[in-house]
Amino acid sequence: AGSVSFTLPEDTFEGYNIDTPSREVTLTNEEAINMYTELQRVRRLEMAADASYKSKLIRGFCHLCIGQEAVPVGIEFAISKEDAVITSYRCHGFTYTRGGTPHEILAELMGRHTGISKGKGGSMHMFTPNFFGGNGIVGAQVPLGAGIAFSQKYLGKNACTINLYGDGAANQGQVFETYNMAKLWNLPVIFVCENNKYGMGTAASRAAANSEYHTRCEYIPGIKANGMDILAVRRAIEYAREHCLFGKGPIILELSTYRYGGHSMSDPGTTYRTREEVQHMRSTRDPISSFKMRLIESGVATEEQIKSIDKDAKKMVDQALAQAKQDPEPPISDLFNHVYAPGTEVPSLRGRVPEETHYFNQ
Amino acid sequence: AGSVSFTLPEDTFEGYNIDTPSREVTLTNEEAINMYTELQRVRRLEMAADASYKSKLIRGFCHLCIGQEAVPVGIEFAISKEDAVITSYRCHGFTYTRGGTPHEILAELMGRHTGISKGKGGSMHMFTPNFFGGNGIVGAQVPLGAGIAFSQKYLGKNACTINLYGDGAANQGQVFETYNMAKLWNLPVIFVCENNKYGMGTAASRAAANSEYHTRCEYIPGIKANGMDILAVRRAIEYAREHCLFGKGPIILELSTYRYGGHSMSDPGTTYRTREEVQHMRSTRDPISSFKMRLIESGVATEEQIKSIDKDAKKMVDQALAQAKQDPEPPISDLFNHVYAPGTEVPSLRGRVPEETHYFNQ
Amino acid sequence: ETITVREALNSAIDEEMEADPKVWLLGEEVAQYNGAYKVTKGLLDKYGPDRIVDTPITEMGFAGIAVGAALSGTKPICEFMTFNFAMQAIDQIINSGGKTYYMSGGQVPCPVVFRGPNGAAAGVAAQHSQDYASWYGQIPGLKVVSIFDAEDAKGLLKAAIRDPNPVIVLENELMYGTSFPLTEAMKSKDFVLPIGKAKIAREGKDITIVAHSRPVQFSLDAAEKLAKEGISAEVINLRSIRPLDIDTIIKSVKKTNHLVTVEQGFPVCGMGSEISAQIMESEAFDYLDAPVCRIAGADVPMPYARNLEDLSLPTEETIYKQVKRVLNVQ
Amino acid sequence: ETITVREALNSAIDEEMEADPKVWLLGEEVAQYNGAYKVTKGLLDKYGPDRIVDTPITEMGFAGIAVGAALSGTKPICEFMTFNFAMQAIDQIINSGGKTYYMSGGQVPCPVVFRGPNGAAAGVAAQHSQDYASWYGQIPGLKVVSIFDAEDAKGLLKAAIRDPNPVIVLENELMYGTSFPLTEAMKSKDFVLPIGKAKIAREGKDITIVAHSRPVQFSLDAAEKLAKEGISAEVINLRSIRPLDIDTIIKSVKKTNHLVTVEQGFPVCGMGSEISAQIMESEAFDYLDAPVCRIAGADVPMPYARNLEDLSLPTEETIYKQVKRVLNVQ
Ligand SMILES: Cc1ncc(C[n+]2csc(CCOP(=O)(O)OP(=O)(O)O)c2C)c(N)n1
Ligand SMILES: Cc1ncc(C[n+]2csc(CCOP(=O)(O)OP(=O)(O)O)c2C)c(N)n1
Ligand SMILES: [Mg+2]
Ligand SMILES: [Mg+2]
Repeated sequence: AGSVSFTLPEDTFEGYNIDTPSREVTLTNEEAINMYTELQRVRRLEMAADASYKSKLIRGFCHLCIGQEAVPVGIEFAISKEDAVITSYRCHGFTYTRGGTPHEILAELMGRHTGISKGKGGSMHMFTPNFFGGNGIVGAQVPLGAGIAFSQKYLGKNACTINLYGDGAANQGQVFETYNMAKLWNLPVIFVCENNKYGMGTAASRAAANSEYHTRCEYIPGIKANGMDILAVRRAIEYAREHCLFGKGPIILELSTYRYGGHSMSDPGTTYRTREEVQHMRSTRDPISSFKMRLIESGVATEEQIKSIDKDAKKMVDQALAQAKQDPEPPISDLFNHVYAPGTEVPSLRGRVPEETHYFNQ
Repeated sequence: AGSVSFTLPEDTFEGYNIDTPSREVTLTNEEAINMYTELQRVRRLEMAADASYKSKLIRGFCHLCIGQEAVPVGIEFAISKEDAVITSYRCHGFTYTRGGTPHEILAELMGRHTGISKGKGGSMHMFTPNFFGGNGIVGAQVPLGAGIAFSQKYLGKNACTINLYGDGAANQGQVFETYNMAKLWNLPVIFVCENNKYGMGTAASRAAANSEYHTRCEYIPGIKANGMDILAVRRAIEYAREHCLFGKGPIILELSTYRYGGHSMSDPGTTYRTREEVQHMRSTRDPISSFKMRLIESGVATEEQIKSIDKDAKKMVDQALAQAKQDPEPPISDLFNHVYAPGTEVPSLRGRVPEETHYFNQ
Repeated sequence: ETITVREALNSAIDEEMEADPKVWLLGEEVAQYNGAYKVTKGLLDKYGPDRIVDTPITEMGFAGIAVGAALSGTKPICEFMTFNFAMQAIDQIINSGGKTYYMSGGQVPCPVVFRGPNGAAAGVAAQHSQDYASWYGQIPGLKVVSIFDAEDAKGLLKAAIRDPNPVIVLENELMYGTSFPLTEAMKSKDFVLPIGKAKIAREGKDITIVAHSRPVQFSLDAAEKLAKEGISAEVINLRSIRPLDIDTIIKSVKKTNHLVTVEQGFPVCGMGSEISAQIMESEAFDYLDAPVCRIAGADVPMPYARNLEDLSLPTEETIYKQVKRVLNVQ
Repeated sequence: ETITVREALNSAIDEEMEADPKVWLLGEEVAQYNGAYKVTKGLLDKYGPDRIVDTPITEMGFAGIAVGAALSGTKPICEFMTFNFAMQAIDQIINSGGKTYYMSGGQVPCPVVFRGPNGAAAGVAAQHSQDYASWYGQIPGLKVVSIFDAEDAKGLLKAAIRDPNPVIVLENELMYGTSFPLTEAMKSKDFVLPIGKAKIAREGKDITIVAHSRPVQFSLDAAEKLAKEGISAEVINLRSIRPLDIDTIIKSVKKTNHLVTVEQGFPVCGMGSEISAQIMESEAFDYLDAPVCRIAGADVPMPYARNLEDLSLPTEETIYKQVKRVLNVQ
């Protein structure tokens, strides 16, 4: 198990009221391969979701992270299982990196009982231990994330919370309210603005008077990092995590990234940006191909090995998909479950009509 | 009608991403006398409110601005009647400077039909043309103020909006949302943080990670001014108003001021700050006595003239008070009026019981 | 000739903007993107960015800006991408928008319109499926309408824009693409429907079904099916949530002696509850041959899985069955 | 021996904080100032600033923080200075607090308590007087209680803190200073009242009066007065808004054959509407000798002037008169 070192490009980080992390990165070959594998799996997962949506196996809103894979994967390689993560509806990648299996995720997307939320949450609402969703209301996860950090601090855990939100969400007032309390209370929270340049059809600069998201809080230091480079993401998070765990309070990261697809499945994603722009990002900045090149160039892996990883990833996801398709829907009895914790239910919950009322034995 | 010049002290202004206003102030003797007169009237008005509350003629919440008089009066001498003002529940002073009479204000406080809101709003909800209240929910007036500025711009008016909020309110998320839209849309709005050092019982620094309120938005310039000095307030607003009217967009002012009394009538105002602190502000920073000294020292007015102004102010308010006390309550028929605009009412509004239902003829 | 609900909403806005230069529109994706659901298509091109204003995703802020603008001489139409997101702004809608006119003793009117899709779409789970009709309907100072078809869309939205009070216009995403007849009346630039009047969408004599929004369609479908079995159901499209046109319901119940209410919202303190209570208080009570039957969304957060979602929302079948139960027929 | 509602609330919090180190409290002025209404008096001294946390005036943010903390292993009590201000935070309360457990398929519980004064105080006008019982009561995933006396205060708040679900505790500012008997039972550290059970506050046989919060007192006073005229009114203190203890009401109505509901909130889609509708759907319906009578706040934003305010809120007199009207006696 050898190791490999990279020097990240000079423009990888920008600091705001704080030094930038070191650009020298060393990782074991095994780590490097794992990182690549995870990137590939996330992409395959999202491609499977895309295809399943198009064949009407998935319904409603469905937000993919194709192009943004370096963010969930890079983060996971920088934190411990004790750390917490919370994000918006664009959550499949994080659900996977935080321990959800492709099968559980795809089954959820298809509304199956084996889904990670038992089919009750769908695309936008997935959870694992120390992953707090999957939240559908823009901005709402940000105070929640600070609350999780509050618990961590309160319980004396040596852990922090990665609190993700989009460039669009970054304008929400509750984000600023949270900055303030996080600073006043010195919470171990890493605010991460995943800047994919658009909030739905609105370019970041049309929605934000200051679209340098790492500089949006004058009393919290910030770092901008290249979110298309998994090593940059990992390094930035490691650096921010240390800041938090040393009791230095909150820090803001901006990860510049890009979504290749539309905002959700109903958005072609081509009316507010040019095809050239998308093509350019894909061909020059892709987090997977660029990391692949690094691995090959540094001799960590051969083209062959990479191909086999890719194939395995595809196979893993295909199997998960096949299984999910066969899984059953939730039982009808689940309609009234999970409204209240077992044993503390209300005596009854009404259905659409009185006869459909469900009674809990108490 | 002579005129008089003052050089304001060096520490009067602080700038953030903008030059500070000139500290040379010239005003006509008449203006100077008028300013003093208005200061004195606002104080007398608030003292009358205080006394009336204590004798149970006023009920509910009642927030006085004693100590902060230079803010409403200084602002009014810097703007035109076409400009708009909006503030929080601490609104008696502004209601007066914006054209409400002491009688209308005191009558409102006593819930009389002759009150400025016909007795329906009370202490927190008073309005005059181009004065938009009198708003009870902390922070809520700030987006409203930007909306007023939007109308001004939309209608092509040569006017701006003075958008006031407290140091406590300054932490509200909607304030930051409003900063952003005001800047994106280049609205003619002057954000004015009336920093009286406390939000209820909470010292500014305990509620705000950055309590330099003029520096809280990185993309909007700010000026801090001595809010206990009416000339500083006036000059700062004049300067900010020009900024707005020249189409340069929003600007933030912080006016450092101090309330002598409690937050509202039920707060003694002495548990979270020392009596010495209050006494010190009263004796060294009082906006009225300091301006009085200026007038006397510069020869604009004699001690005698000042005394007579004071006496007149007291008399004016006393008469208003006497009249308000005699005024009738609103007619019972007013209960259901002003829910909807006349002629567009709903057919009926229910009272507490069906028999009390009010029917509108349509 | 037909027109979709979407087109009807679009033309309502277009006509009112043309007629009154004080009317402008703001919201997320309303301008360059032509609306998340394309309701505002073409309006940016026609009216320019001063009147069709894209906002950041800051509901509390821009709803407050809309209210402030309405207090000061312009007439904003504030689009919420859905009313679920308006919960972030509800303090501004109610405390600033709904109460200022009263608190000012009638001096400061607030002619603002808040509009957008309300209630459940399909497969969007709990946070994106709430029906707010009864919440807004509770608030004095607001008027509230709920749109079913293209006629409602055109007539009620135009009425809302002209109304000097704050009006909430509840639309339904799943109806946007549905076509309805375009009548001659609807073509007039002065086609407005009175806020506060329900519409008898189908006459009948055996039972009254009251619904609003998409369930009106289910009710009409159920009525059609019932007709085949000789049951004549009268279907009332509420149209107005506040004021509630209880008179039309009373009149109908006096004729049919039976009442079923249908809504997609949660059952507790819903529109059905209010209608039931008002009927009990009214003279119609003595005409009832069976208790009022409320059909509503199930009392659970909206589940994602289709089979559970299906059980959470009333359908034609639910209505059909309840009518037969109420009438006590097989 | 007596205890005020304020003291009962205080001791409920104190005891639960002592018993469970995961319980903490946040809100505006709760710590150094000892609470805007002094409910949290002494708790900072006893538990220190890590567990009694003063917040800035940022309701949406700190309610979200409370929910996030509850999702992740601690048990916050979130005080709103009044529930009027919670409207800024209602998206967090409902969409994050009330729905996550369901959306996660039962994996992520949210043991948070939101509490504070609800409804009208005295002379504070429209923006500070709203009653939110029916709004919160509508939402599946939440439990909601409304406190009348010291027993309720102690027993329901303790139950709320122990409950693994999000619970809304509606208090009443004007009742904080009122003294009630301190019973032996109440002195136990394990004195909890079951959420979901109403209390028969006074037994009677001629008519049932259902109320919650301060109107329970008016109802008791009215019952007292009625008793002098030979009318025996049963007074039910609802205590729980969600779940609603309809069984207790049904049972009472079957005995008394008459029902009056009393609340301070707006009438439309209020608790009275829901109770009336449920009674109509229940077997109690056949026992009713008169329609259910709803007494509620007037359908207007709360006016400031005392004479108008007086007409906006039910009193002992209102109840007294309605009872006689319903019973058809002079
Ligand atoms: C409060 C709220 N308003 C609007 C929406 C609708 N909406 C969902 S995602 C989105 C865009 C968010 O953009 P961004 O924060 O940049 O995240 P991204 O989708 O790019 O990951 C909008 C407007 C919502 N879910 N919640
Ligand atoms: C949203 C909201 N939360 C809480 C309150 C209660 N409250 C009224 S005034 C106030 C303090 C505000 O302080 P600041 O903004 O500094 O203004 P000041 O009273 O000092 O003028 C609070 C907490 C409210 N009215 N609205
Ligand atoms: Mg984005
Ligand atoms: Mg202050």
